[in-house]
Amino acid sequence: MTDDKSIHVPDAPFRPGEKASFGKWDYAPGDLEKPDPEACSSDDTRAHAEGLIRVLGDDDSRSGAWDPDIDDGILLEGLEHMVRLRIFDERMMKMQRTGKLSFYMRSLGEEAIAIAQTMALQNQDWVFPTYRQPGAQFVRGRDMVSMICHCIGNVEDNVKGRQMPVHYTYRDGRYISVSSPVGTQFSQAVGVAMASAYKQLDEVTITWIGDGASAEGDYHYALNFASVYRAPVILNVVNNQWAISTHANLASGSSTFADRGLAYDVPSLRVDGNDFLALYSTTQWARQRASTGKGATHIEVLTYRAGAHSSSDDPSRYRPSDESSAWPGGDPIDRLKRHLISVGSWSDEKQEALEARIDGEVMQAYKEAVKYGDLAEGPYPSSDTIFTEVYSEVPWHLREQWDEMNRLRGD
Amino acid sequence: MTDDKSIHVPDAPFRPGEKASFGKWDYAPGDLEKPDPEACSSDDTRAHAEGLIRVLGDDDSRSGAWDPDIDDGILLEGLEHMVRLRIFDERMMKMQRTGKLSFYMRSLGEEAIAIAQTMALQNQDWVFPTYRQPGAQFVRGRDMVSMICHCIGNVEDNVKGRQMPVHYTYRDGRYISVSSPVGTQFSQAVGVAMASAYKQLDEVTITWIGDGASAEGDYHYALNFASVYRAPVILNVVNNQWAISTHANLASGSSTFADRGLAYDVPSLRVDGNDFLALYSTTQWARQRASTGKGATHIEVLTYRAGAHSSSDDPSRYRPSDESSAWPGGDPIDRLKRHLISVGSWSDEKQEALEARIDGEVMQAYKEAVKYGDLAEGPYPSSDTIFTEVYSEVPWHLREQWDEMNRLRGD
Amino acid sequence: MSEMNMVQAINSALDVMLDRDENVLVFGEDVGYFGGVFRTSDGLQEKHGAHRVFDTPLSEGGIAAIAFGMGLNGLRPVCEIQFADYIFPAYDQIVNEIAKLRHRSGGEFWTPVTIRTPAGGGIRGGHHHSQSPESQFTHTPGLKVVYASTPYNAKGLLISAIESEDPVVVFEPKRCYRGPFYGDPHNVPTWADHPDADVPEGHYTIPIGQARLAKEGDECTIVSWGTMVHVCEKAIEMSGASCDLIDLQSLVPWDRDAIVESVSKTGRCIIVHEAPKTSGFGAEMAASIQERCFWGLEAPIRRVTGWDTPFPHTTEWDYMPSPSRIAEAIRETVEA
Amino acid sequence: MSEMNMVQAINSALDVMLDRDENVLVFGEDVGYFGGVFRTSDGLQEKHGAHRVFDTPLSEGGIAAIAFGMGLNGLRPVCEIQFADYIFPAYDQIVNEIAKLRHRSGGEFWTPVTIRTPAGGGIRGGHHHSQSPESQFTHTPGLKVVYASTPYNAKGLLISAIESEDPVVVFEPKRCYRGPFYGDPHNVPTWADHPDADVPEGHYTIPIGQARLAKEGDECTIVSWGTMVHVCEKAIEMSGASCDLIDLQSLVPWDRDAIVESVSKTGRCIIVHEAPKTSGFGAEMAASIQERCFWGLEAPIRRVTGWDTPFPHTTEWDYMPSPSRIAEAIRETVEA
Ligand SMILES: Cc1ncc(C[n+]2csc(CCOP(=O)(O)OP(=O)(O)O)c2C)c(N)n1
Ligand SMILES: Cc1ncc(C[n+]2csc(CCOP(=O)(O)OP(=O)(O)O)c2C)c(N)n1
Ligand SMILES: [Mg+2]
Ligand SMILES: [Mg+2]
Repeated sequence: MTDDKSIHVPDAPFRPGEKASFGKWDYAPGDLEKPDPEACSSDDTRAHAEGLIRVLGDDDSRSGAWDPDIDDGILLEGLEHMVRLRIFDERMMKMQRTGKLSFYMRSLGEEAIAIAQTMALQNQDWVFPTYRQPGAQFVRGRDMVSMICHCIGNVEDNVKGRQMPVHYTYRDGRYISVSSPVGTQFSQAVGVAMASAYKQLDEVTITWIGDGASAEGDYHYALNFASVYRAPVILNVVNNQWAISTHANLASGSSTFADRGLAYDVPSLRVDGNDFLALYSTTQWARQRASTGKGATHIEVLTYRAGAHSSSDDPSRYRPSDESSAWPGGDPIDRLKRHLISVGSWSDEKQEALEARIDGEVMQAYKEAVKYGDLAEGPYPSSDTIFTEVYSEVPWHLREQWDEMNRLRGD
Repeated sequence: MTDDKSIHVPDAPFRPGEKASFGKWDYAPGDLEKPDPEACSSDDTRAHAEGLIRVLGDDDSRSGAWDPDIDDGILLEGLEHMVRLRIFDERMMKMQRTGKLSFYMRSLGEEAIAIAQTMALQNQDWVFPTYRQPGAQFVRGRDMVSMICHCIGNVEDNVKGRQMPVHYTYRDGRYISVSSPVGTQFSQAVGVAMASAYKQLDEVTITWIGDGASAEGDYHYALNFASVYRAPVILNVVNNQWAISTHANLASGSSTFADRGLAYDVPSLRVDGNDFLALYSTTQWARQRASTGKGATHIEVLTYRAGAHSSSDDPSRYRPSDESSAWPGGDPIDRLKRHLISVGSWSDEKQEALEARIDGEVMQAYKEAVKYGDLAEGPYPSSDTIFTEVYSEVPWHLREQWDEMNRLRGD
Repeated sequence: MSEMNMVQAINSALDVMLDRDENVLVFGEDVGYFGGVFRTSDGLQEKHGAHRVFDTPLSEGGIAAIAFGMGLNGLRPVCEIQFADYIFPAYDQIVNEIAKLRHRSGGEFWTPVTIRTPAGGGIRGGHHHSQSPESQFTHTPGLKVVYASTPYNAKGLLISAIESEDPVVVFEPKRCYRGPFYGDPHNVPTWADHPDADVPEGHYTIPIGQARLAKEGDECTIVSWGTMVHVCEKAIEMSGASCDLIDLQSLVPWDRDAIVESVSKTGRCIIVHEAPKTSGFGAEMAASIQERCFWGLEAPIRRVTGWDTPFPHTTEWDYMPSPSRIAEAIRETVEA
Repeated sequence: MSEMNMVQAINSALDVMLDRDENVLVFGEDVGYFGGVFRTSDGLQEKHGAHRVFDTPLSEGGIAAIAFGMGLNGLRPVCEIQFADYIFPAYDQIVNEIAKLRHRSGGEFWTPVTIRTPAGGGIRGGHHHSQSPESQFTHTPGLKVVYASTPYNAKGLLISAIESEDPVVVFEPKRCYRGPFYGDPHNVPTWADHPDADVPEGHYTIPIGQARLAKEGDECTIVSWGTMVHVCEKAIEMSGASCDLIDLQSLVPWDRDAIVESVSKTGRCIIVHEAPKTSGFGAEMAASIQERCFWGLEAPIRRVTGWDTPFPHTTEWDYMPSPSRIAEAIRETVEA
């Protein structure tokens, strides 16, 4: 469509009606060494920023320098969290379709990311997510009933009906409130981390940004400030190929996202985002850097958004509907499951039982949550919540408007 | 001062009372090859982004692959423009000190940059400067009287007394209006270039940003958009070591500014900013890329701000007062002069005569300009100019306020 | 003429202008291949080419910046900010740069950028998909600001904006994209059979600076814009009072004559908007109208607005001015 | 007590708070080693350490973002935006993020950021070193906004801001850093011997939300803030009228009681500010005051403001409200 002498506008590699084929990863487990996290310079990570760190191979075995030293118990815990997230997402989508909640966003295909990465951290570490990392809450022990109440926006919503679904906040788990404007958390996280450094606490902050959102100024601020002040922060770009309908090639040229970090003198890694073990291991490595005063690590998490952008989106309008099955990264849950089976720690039967149990738990949580109200029927948080917590105390003009609202409500 | 476990705050390499010593450049002319501008990838320029492109050696001779094929006539013209700019700046500073103008910013030590780079372009190319590239106007033939009138803000100021001095605009020379908010022009220039591409014209846009200002979001937007749309633009970071009192190490880690471009897949060069020939040659190379549809080039111009930030600044408060003499890049005017003398095209006598002639020209321009008013005495542009050109036509509310002002003036 | 909803009317305005003027370019996040998350540019890339209708990186600041440059270099860029809530990363480029270029350069350069953005609440968007930040643009000399309310004026105002030599910010009430909203979330009419859904297929304009008398009456003047125009219609009905309902359409410059004329007639005035009260554009309206109409006013000018709080999600119907809240203000004002 | 100019008073506020609360950090462009381009943090890095008082990259958006994060994680960040004109790259972080965190998180998180910024004209700064963008922050629920006018209130308001649990934007009239300004550029007094230059060396506060009666009278109420407070003082003298001069000090929340009380007494009101008229904070004042005081008003509320144009360089004295322009408005209002 574009005349080459005119504005060059890149298109997505595949569009509806075309056949998606990505080929195989160029990198296999073992291809990349593991530099000493405390001694390495950003230059020492060039190969890691341009390559792809993997641990789980195509044959489901684990190998290579990045294979983390963790036992299968932890992997089974991770598997359970991922299964829980997937089932939870399915249930929420069903609720959305029946009008019980207004909107939803799934993590389909990206379940490993926040779960493996948060498990690789300590409990005192701060998690500063986007809407695509709800799984971290399971790791930090959040009750599903409370999560569902938020999504419905009922009386028990701890966000008090103020934000759209999936905009969780969970202070007890140091999981910081999700904000809709994309990118803002990335630079803010550097400030959270600087405060930990100032207080000389062994606290690390982890945050994520999408491939699309990396085009915002906040991405640049985050890398620059993190580099200058050596903030103890882990800066992840989740490159899931798409920003709604816009392909990641509008966010980067042919260089990788991880590459960007090197230009700020921040050690940078590129990791298979559907490989639980590789995610765990790179995050541990980054945490060690941060907690020993070596500063930030930048990680590109290479993955694929297998579902629609959100419940409002229809990806068949802009990409082949079978594109996700052509993705070489596979399904993160299946891959970990197969590995655990292959080493004899797990079985298809156990997996089935697990899924059935969690399905029951989710169903039960759902039933309990709707007791506190649903979107269609209420009860909703009181509209008093419009006026509270705007400021630490209610100033006179809000008090007056609040009274006016009460009068109109007939209170 | 900083506890290493707390926030790490980098300091400048040298502070008042300390002895500045930078050593010598690691790169000499000839160290770096010249890739084919039309065929090269960003990766092919990695050495150029990390090294330093030079043509004029420490012995004042020119050599290496980047030695541009231009004759001494052009160099003499460049020398004359640079001398003119330096003398012009001195005169303006004197005027500022005597209250004839409110504020001034010199290009001291950076004269080669805009002059060599603009000379390497075509007249139809757009120049989108900061306050540190006034020299481009000489290349484009602007009358000094008109420049001085702007700086004084008198009746002949083509900016009509609306902006501070040094905020030139010169449409005839395709020199786009300078804006105070730093960085904004960098991303805007990409749009200017995209429009040229859209119209399929052989027009290139050149722009600059300071080391300090490269921390603004606009820097990131510029590189990303230029890369995505292959805009015919030349994106220069002028790394003159300082942003007012803030050292460039607060804008980059240990990596170079040029390095940043590679992470956007934009071929990137690092050039000795006090070397007229190297500037000329790299800009020609970048122009060839742009005008053949190969897109943007990113150039780090390595230099030193030899003067104060502005007439309001006193650098002795934050850097050794002799720091500039320790700078290995020398003085761009001296270097070119010595080279021309060494090849027999110039002499000290000719230089003296040139300086005397230009001194006279500047003095005469100055005398003519103040005829149209100066800051202390006026006449100023009419205050009617407050209301004109806010919109393409004057809307009723401005008309009403204009009338009110007239009434108050007793018109 | 043809019946169009607001999305179709906007699409038609873009299409007409892409056809008429080869300097018009349309771009923004998801605007190209996909046709926009609200479908306002649906089909335009296919028809006009990817060099004229295209996707951008997710960067509002970058979008505004390239628009600045394109406008300066002779084009007529029309860019979309996906939600008005996301216009703030571009705020510096808009208020410090785009707005001031003509003036700062002594008239040597200017940039006729059009920025379209869906604004306002009523779609359960919560905090960051519901804001109506028009007043934050009205304080910036050099910018024009318009706010559509119907398919007819959405198209006419947008064409005027694109043809304007000045930069214009165009707010579109997303709640009304597919139908007018009368304040009852359970009643979701479409634009079918609405008189203002009768939209010419070709080129026409609504001059910037002109208000629209949506309803005539003599007891009170109601000034509003965007979604609230329709809610006011309902409220007037509920109040039983006879009111002039003025759809402001343009905020900068605004149609003072029309309003002064109406208030001189009615002696009473209420301004209704969704945005928070403090420093909303209703403040400017009230301040200006009392300045002009002081001696004829029979009651204080009232503002019925969103509360001075962020925009909520589940409780949005208690936030947005409702027909009954407005009707009560009308009754109180008429009786004062 | 000790005589201080406004720069010294601000420096003292920062110093006092750095001493009292180890969670206070001070940072911004050129704020650390150099002590700020206006010298407001002079000597503080040396005294309190570079980990508490430091330079930042030239990135207002980044500055606001790290302030957000630090405040969330228990600190009290006090950041400087070098000129108020340069606050806009941080606008998104301030209005969408800092302002809304407490509310959006159901009260689980909040960030008590203080943003200091020199504002206003009168220093030949032209377009981009003279703006007074306070009204663009008053429309954002969750933010508090204050505007100093003297050394005494600059220190007292800044300490209140730092101690506030809410984010506060603090505007400082740079024209008054070294002396009050009475509208005559050729007469450049210092703060020496001015009563409000008598500033306690230690800790004290001026509550946010409290106005100051700068002068008492009974014919007209003048409401102003920042540099214009002093210009109004001169104008009142020129007018010969007896006026209440109210220095608003806090814009959000503002001291309505003080103003209503005064206007109830005088029956007349003029609001004076430097920023452009349309949607300036004067609009909110006029709209609110007429709402409350309608029945007692004997003349329309006037606004004397900067024009609806960018701020000029050489002709700035024709832009900023002058004593004679204000005096004329006073006379006309008193005679109306
Ligand atoms: C500042 C801003 N601009 C636009 C949007 C609308 N929006 C929401 S998500 C999204 C795409 C994000 O893509 P990406 O960053 O890749 O994250 P992903 O959804 O793929 O996880 C857009 C454009 C927004 N929320 N915030
Ligand atoms: C957005 C913005 N923030 C702050 C300033 C104030 N300021 C003017 S120049 C300058 C330093 C610029 O340094 P650099 O970009 O390195 O350019 P140089 O002066 O060295 O040429 C600053 C902070 C500004 N003009 N614009
Ligand atoms: Mg994505
Ligand atoms: Mg510099």
